[in-house]
Amino acid sequence: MRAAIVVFPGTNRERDAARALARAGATPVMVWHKDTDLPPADLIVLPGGFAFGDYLRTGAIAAHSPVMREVVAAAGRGVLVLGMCNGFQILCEAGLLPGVLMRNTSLKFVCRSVTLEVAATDTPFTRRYTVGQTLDVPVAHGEGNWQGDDATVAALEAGNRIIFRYADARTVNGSLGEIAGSCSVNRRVLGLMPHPENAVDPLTGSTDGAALFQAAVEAA
Amino acid sequence: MDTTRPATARDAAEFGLKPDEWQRIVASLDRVPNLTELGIFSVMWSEHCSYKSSKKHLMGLPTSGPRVIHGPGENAGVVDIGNGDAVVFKIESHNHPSFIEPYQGAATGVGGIMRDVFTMGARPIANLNALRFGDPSHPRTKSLMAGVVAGIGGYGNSFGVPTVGGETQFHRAYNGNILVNAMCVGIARTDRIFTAAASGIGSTVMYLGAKTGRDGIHGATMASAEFTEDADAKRPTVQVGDPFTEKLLLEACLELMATGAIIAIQDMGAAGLTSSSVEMAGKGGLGISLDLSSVPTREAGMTGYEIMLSESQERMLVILKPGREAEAQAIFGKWELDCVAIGTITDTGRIVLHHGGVTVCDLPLEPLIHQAPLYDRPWVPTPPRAVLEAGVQPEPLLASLTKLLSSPDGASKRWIWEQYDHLIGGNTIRRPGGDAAVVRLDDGPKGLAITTDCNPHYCLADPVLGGMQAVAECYRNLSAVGAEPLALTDNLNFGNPERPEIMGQIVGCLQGIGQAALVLGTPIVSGNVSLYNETSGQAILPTPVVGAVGLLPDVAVAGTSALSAPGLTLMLVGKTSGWLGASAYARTILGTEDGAPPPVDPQVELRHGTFVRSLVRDQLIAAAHDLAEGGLLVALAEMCLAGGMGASIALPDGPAHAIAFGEDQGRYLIATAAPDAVIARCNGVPLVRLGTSGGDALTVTGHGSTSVAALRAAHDGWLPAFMDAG
Amino acid sequence: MKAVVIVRLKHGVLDPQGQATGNALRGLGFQGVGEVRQGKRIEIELSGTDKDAARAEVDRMCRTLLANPVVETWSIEIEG
Amino acid sequence: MKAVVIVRLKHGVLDPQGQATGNALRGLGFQGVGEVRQGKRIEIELSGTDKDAARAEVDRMCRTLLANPVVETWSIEIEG
Ligand SMILES: Nc1ncnc2c1ncn2[C@@H]1O[C@H](COP(=O)(O)OP(=O)(O)O)[C@@H](O)[C@H]1O
Ligand SMILES: [Mg+2]
Repeated sequence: MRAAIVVFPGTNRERDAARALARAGATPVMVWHKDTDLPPADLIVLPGGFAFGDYLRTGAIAAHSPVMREVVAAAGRGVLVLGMCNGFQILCEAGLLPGVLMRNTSLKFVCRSVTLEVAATDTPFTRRYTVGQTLDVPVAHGEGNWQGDDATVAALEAGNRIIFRYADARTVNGSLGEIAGSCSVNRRVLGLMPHPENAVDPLTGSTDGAALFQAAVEAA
Repeated sequence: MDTTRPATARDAAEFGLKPDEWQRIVASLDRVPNLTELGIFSVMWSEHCSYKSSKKHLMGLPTSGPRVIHGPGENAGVVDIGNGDAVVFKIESHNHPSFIEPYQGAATGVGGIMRDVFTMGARPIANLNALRFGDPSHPRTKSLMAGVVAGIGGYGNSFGVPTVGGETQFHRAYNGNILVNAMCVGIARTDRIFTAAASGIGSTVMYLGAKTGRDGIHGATMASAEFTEDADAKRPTVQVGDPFTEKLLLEACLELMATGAIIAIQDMGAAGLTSSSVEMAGKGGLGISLDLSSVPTREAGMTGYEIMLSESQERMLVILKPGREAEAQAIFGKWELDCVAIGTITDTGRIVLHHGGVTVCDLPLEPLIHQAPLYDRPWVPTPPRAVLEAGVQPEPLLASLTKLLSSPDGASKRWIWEQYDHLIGGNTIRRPGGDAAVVRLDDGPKGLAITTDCNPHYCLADPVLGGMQAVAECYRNLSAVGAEPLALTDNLNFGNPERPEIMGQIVGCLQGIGQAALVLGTPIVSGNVSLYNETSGQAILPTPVVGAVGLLPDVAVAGTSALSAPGLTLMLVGKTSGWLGASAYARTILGTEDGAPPPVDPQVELRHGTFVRSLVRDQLIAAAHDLAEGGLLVALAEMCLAGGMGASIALPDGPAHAIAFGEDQGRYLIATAAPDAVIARCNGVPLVRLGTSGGDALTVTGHGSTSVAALRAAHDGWLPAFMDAG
Repeated sequence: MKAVVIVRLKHGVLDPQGQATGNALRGLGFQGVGEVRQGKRIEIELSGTDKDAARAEVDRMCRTLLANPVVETWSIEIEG
Repeated sequence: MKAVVIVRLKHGVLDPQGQATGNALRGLGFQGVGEVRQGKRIEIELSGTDKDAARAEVDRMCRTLLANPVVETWSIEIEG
């Protein structure tokens, strides 16, 4: 299974993503944002970081970079796309997923383990989980506060497209409905704020994120 | 303003040079320098670049050892960790800029120290920060802390290096002068370490990175009336950092280093292009000629003086092998950074600067580098203090425990480190909140343990002992996670060295650091001196922060302070006499900062540390924690909190409050499922059985019990409540 | 020529930053501080001299990059 | 009453945000884009009716919280 990891200037969790994918049996290749010809891939990953400095608005400049046209086209063909943290922000700015990610209500960057509830398992990424299962996965972001208007939320709910919700006692970032991740209508584009790629190794804490990569590898 | 006009004694005074220093410059040149040249002298002869007050005493530090590849004098220290890998690290202060503009001051401090590390060819893998703020009730403390923490996080998080540890303390002595010390640790290959010494007459000097603006052009000139013709054009004293550019600079530099095209490289830190060019040519025993008109600038009309003294961030100077310029330009072009030839290496022994066809500076390097005045400043030793008697216990033991855990210094710093991305890289094996942080090397199983420590109260009471204790506490933190202590870096934060009692603190602390480092086999391989930390005659507490790095052969057996299983035997390693002088208990409960601090015996530290390390490595213990501020009971509570597990103990004999909270040195608390095996190994190391783990409360025989949940509320609650309160 | 773009959050969109600023001002003892909202002001140097053309062009910039139409509105002024 | 505060970076202070935005605009093919600088616009609802008093008060807010005089300048408009 070939996974293409798109690297923008400012991307900084590409190696974490590559390691998680390799552990799950994929062969990750890094793709520099200027290479507008995406190599053939079964899975495209937009990793964490602060593409283009996250200046102006998080994800905004990256979302309008040439490689993203390729990503949008590939998504249209049904290629699996996974955006984690900054990747999720870019997917929202690029219009592949609905809503926006705003400053955390605390106005502070937050890095800690959170309890993540799996809200839907009928995606290629979450098939190995059960609905309602809780995962121990870290977050690390300053702008993970998901917001959308009533119609957007209604559409997500009607389509069972909210995939992860925070299930912590204290709110992580103020997201509407504690939304932590959502998917596209065809369920093949997934974006989430937490970092499952940092939860694949028993020595660093949790391994609850590993099943997400395994499922994606199987599905691709 | 004409920066090529001859300078005067008055200019020299405005640039912060003493009258005798001005005389010395004129004598060494045999002429009067022009204003640009004077500016270059003033920064090269500044305390920051020349170490003129501290050098004499720094010479006494042990700096070499079998593993040391580069000691002090390079951008960062380099230590061999086997298999062709080297650890590269250094700590540096950004105290004053952080007080003026906490976010940018702290952020650029982090940016600067990371550049020091990657300039040597290393990829940064961990950051730490040692912070000191004023009294919590001081009106500026809250906003300074919020800004500093946001700035450290803002830069490190974006750049993509985990910030894994540090320390944070409060005291009124820092009200007008906070301390922000940042440490960076990187990994390089031993056969690909880069230094600053130029070679190759005729080689090209390239300028890399961000453009030069009028940032931070040195303080003394700010006040100069000549610079304020236009109010709106007032030079910004504070540099603004751009982690995005720095991340690109890192990747571009590492890529260029891999090509073998580089002869020497030096970042532009404090004193910017001046110190980088002078040092590169000077270290190589050569000369340098630069055309300042080629330097990429952010604003039009910058003078040579401004270009040389600008402290704009994210810039590097590099000397390339002949004919490799195009290669460098291609790499930097890909990363969208400037890469411009600005001069050549010469054999003249001089620094010659041209600007717009005019020679604006022509100085011999020798006096700039080697003739800075070295001061043997008068100093007086700190008078010894009397031992503080334990007296009667003023309140129940567990009430004091709760107070200590929720005191500003004792409270959890979670509010801080949760704003730092401490997980990026996927190699953080021990997160902040325990003893040393542990970070795995990419391919494992090796890892590094890293910590910073200093107890300024001890340093104030007894500088020699305080210096020793800072090293000893680092040693304990590393040993508690099973790491072999390798080497140290230090950040010497003091007041005005022209005052003999302050100079006495500097001399004493350095003596203590040196003595302990020698016995413990941990040479000092890099460091930074920050003097004149005073406002209106009020000096900070002497704060020689020590940063330490240790090696773990296999991170899978890294120790932990978390008590997470019931039924373990708790044992105390080391002797307890109940020493309360200068302790957290004395400050918080007895209301006194007085008393002599506990003695430190580096030989004892060595023996006890080696013992605990061997227990961790052989997996004979389930948890270990060193005893520091707050003593035995605070350490036990921290272990309970880290693992979410209770414990029951009986205190050794003696006045209960002194035994529970005294800060006798050389001690650890360990938890083991195999107490007999531990005892069998102790070989004379004092060991006392205290009790067992289990339940959901901490119980001290004869003194009652308190739930771990209540302790957690106290420990975790103070800082967020403090910051959130209007 | 210079364009000044003001980007503001749409009415009804939560503004955590403005809220926090308001709280901080009240915390500092400033009286009578009501709602606070924070927006961006972007100055763009432009070559060319045709103001109407510039305005149309800057409007395109806003639509494609400078603002997120899902949550933000913008206004444009062309100077000099 | 409402105060509108514009906070801008002083001339000469690095504006990485503005720089990145300028590069992105040029990258998207917008012609003639020169320097881009980004500032903040803060709207504050105020009770009271004395405009001069309000202006002085908001100036104090800028000095203490809304701006950092070391690197930023500000201007204030009082509306309605
Ligand atoms: N500014 C900070 N940044 C990151 N971690 C911090 C900071 N301040 C404190 N910590 C973390 O909190 C924990 C306790 O610190 P400290 O009280 O100095 O411990 P110790 O006495 O064991 O050295 C450590 O793990 C430390 O890394
Ligand atoms: Mg410590």
